[in-house]
Amino acid sequence: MSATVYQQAIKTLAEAAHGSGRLEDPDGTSRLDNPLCGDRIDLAVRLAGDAVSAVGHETRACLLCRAAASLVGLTAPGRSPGEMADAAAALEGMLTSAAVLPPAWQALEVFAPVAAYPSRHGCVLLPFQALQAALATAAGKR
Amino acid sequence: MSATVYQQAIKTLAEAAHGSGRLEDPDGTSRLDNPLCGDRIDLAVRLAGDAVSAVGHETRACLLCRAAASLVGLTAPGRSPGEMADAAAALEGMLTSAAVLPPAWQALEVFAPVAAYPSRHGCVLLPFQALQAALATAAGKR
Amino acid sequence: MSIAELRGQFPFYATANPCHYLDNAATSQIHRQALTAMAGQESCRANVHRSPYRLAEASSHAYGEARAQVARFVNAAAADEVVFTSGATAALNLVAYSFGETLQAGDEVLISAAEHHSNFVPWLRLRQRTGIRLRVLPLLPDGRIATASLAEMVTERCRLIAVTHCSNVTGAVTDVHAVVAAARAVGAKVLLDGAQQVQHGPVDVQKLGADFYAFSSHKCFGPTGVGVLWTRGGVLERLPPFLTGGGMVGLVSLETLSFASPPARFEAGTPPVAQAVGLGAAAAWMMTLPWAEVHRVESALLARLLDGLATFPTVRLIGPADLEARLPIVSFEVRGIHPHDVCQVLGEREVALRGGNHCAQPLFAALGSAGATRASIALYNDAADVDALLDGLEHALKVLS
Amino acid sequence: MSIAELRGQFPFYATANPCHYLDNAATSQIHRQALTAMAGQESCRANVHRSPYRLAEASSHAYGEARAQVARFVNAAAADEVVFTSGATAALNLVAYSFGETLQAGDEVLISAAEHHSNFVPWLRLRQRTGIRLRVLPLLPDGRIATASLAEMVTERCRLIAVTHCSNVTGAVTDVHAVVAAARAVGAKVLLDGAQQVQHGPVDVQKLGADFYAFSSHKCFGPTGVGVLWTRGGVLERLPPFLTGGGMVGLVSLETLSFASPPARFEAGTPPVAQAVGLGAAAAWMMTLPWAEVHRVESALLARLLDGLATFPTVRLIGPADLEARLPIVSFEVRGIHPHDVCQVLGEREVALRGGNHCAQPLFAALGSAGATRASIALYNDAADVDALLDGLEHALKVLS
Ligand SMILES: Cc1ncc(COP(=O)(O)O)c(C=O)c1O
Ligand SMILES: Cc1ncc(COP(=O)(O)O)c(C=O)c1O
Repeated sequence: MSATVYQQAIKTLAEAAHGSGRLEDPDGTSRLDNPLCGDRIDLAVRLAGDAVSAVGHETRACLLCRAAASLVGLTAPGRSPGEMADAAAALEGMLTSAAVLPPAWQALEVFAPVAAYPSRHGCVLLPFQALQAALATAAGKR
Repeated sequence: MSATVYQQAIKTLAEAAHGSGRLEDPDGTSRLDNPLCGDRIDLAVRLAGDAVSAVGHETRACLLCRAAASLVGLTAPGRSPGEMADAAAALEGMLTSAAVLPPAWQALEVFAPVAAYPSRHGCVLLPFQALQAALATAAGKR
Repeated sequence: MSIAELRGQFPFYATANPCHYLDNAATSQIHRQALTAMAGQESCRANVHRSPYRLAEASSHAYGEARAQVARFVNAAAADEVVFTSGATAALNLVAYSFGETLQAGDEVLISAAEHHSNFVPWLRLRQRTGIRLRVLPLLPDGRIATASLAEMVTERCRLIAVTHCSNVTGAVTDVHAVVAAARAVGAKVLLDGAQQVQHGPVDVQKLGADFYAFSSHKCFGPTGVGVLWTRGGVLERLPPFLTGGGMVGLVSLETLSFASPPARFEAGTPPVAQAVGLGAAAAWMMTLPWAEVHRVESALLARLLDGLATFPTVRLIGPADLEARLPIVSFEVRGIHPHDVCQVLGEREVALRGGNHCAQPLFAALGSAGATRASIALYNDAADVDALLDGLEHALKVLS
Repeated sequence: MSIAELRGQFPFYATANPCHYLDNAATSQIHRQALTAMAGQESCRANVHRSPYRLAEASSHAYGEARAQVARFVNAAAADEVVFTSGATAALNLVAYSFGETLQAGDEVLISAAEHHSNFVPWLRLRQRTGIRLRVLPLLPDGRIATASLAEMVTERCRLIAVTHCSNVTGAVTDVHAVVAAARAVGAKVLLDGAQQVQHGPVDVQKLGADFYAFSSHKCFGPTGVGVLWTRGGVLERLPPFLTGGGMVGLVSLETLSFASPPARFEAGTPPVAQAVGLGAAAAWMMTLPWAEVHRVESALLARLLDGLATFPTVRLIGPADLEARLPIVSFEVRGIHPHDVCQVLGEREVALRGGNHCAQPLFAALGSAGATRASIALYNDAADVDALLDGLEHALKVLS
């Protein structure tokens, strides 16, 4: 098996918890559960023009999931829904088929060791999926 | 495996079909099916005092079952329900646990090779069970 | 393809005393790779409910790989269309309970008189529970399902046509095209019981056009204890679960209950992991075979058997006498002689046959037969097996009459 | 009894790289004899639906012998009280569907908050179908079922008390005597979920006094794909079938339907023959063990683990802290650290644990926990396994905080 999953960068991300907290007046929201672990993420998003302007999430989950949620909180503001969809796809590609990350998403590299543990892929993907789901409800409202 | 099952004695018994046919004014009746093979026996019994006075059976079944029904038709008249219960027990003992037959029931010896084929035990036992069942309905009426 | 080569891959033929095994419709012998894969998975195992240690990841992976192998075997559009069950019977019950729960009194389910009890009794029971109307397609004299009757038997209330792909008694292969067309015309779904089909070659569920396809591992060279329900993508999503328990839920409390997505929703509890892995290996092996050649060999044996039986004046075939749209499953009556007696005498000569009504009482009732002797051929059988049967039958006629 | 000797009997410990396997409550490793018996049965097989050729007689015999071995293992009064299912989940569903069919709206089923989803969700579903009232026995703070509440929760309408024999989370063993007494007082039946009990020694169903007893083979050193429902003699005779199909019927037609006697009535289709034979071998092997000695060894490991965990100030045990009436299944929380992260770090050190809610959401809700890490001990574990866990936990605390 590959390098250890819990690198300092992941712990730092999780601790920083970028974007954590409740967001007022969201344009879109989502709640995703992972019943196997009892994990849950509530995520809200606000848009300005064609880009995400703010993200707020409440994440009760493992370190990996919290780190991923933090990365979403850090990177989503200022980016378009399409760019964030690319991020989710790049992450999934890296985890499941060792795909090379695009230059714009090198930040996802910290999760590379998780590829060796398919049972944890869901933990890392959950916040990205929650963002997609929230963006979808926002799009639905327009 | 032991000697062949289809000895001449069995074929002779089956062909003789002792006791086959419908019995008028029966004291007890039974119908037993073996759904696995589609076999069926209808058996009727009349009693005189404490003994069987007549047996009638209609048997749609394999050679082994017909031979056993014939043996029931041959041996039951004149014998008590208790004696016929002994016969059934002796037969089952011989088939399943190689028990030695009592002197009174040496006639069951023809079925000895069937012991090697548990899937056929039911064929041989069915007529004896049908007799027991018919005797039980007769006892119930008294 | 040489039969001897194939035989060498079956542990059965390496045993001291293999018989002329012609009871393949009851169960096939297991392929070496299926046995090895199953034993390997069992030797060193973890549960598949996703834990992050090496052994658990390996078990989950192997189980997922088995699903992918089976999906390829039936040409499913996606691996998640494959649900592992404990057998064909369990797969058929799954549909009867789960899809059945979406039906109402007066809705119609159409089956045929050729069905195995496993695709007959679940619908009788559903009728008892919910008041559906159960209609039964009749048979032609040679045992084929009379698909010409579809026109009159498929009504607007028809919700499902559930028929066998191939009969376990007559070997007749159903005209699936006609069945699917009739179902589509009224928006009904189609379930095919493939228990007797897949051992004679991979199927293409997309081409067949059915919605459900069920089969058992132990009849297609895999282990006992596992079976498959394939379902067209999107259909399972709208169905309630059948068995419930660990691994198939979302949230559980006395007040709330939600379910996982398919296939998990339909795989309650610890699945037959090692058996699925064994079946996956069997399916993968089957994918490597030259099937045109296998069919040629099987058909030649079938012809040899039918020709041989035709020389016995007291033998009556139950099923198609030609070689068209049929598989090498051959049932026959011998006038005046009970099937169990035939099987017994043949069994004493090491020819393995099966006698009785073969879990198909309605078929025997429809064809006016009290039971039959059945020989069923698989890809490892050879002419010696067929000849032993024919010789043995001649002997049986002498012994028994 | 030496552990090294026992280990030698498990193929797992002969593999290149066995880990510290402490996920036995999810699945145990398979015993050599179970694997050999299963493989032997598969290598040379026939179906068990009674045909008179050598191979079929042998399969039927082996399957019957497996039933007898399991019957002896639970001390059943007769072999026919044992029904083979595809697992504990299937066994529990069998009762919920079949016995459930005899219940009416307003009848009560009493379960507990300690149940595994497999003995919780089937009853939720039965409630949806039939309107039974489902009542739930509360838990004591240490996770034991509060049997003192039986008095108030068992009413005249109670038809069944269905509880786990041992919790898969806390290891707490239920006071069966109290449960059975409460049920008998109102004429209710008792179902015990023995999935976590039987791997720690044969049970005596007659002494326990329950009516139904369910367990899985793969948790007690047997193959995957098979389980057991034992039922007190006479009870099954009065119950309708659950799965239907081949082998369990009497007469079948569109108008008539009758069923075979138990156990056949509850074993529709081809059973998991080879898996049952493997389980039979596992059960027979277990019968030869010196269980007092095994318990002593398991309890010593349990004590070592509990003592070790007690030295971590941030660790909170979910379950009884004493050694009384509990088995060596140990769940714990680590303050501020998620169970999956604990399991991940330990997994990287080859210690196999499981984290999450362990298919027991109601238990975690009742105990106010979001999830736990679980270590579960079997008879082949040793002090090195426990120590690897404790060392690894220390390491995990460093890595993760
Ligand atoms: C046509 C058909 N359907 C269903 C079944 C049931 O399969 P299983 O007994 O493996 O569940 C059989 C097996 O005999 C069959 O031949
Ligand atoms: C207490 C308990 N009951 C039932 C089950 C279900 O067993 P299976 O998954 O083998 O069907 C389990 C397995 O996790 C269990 O621990």
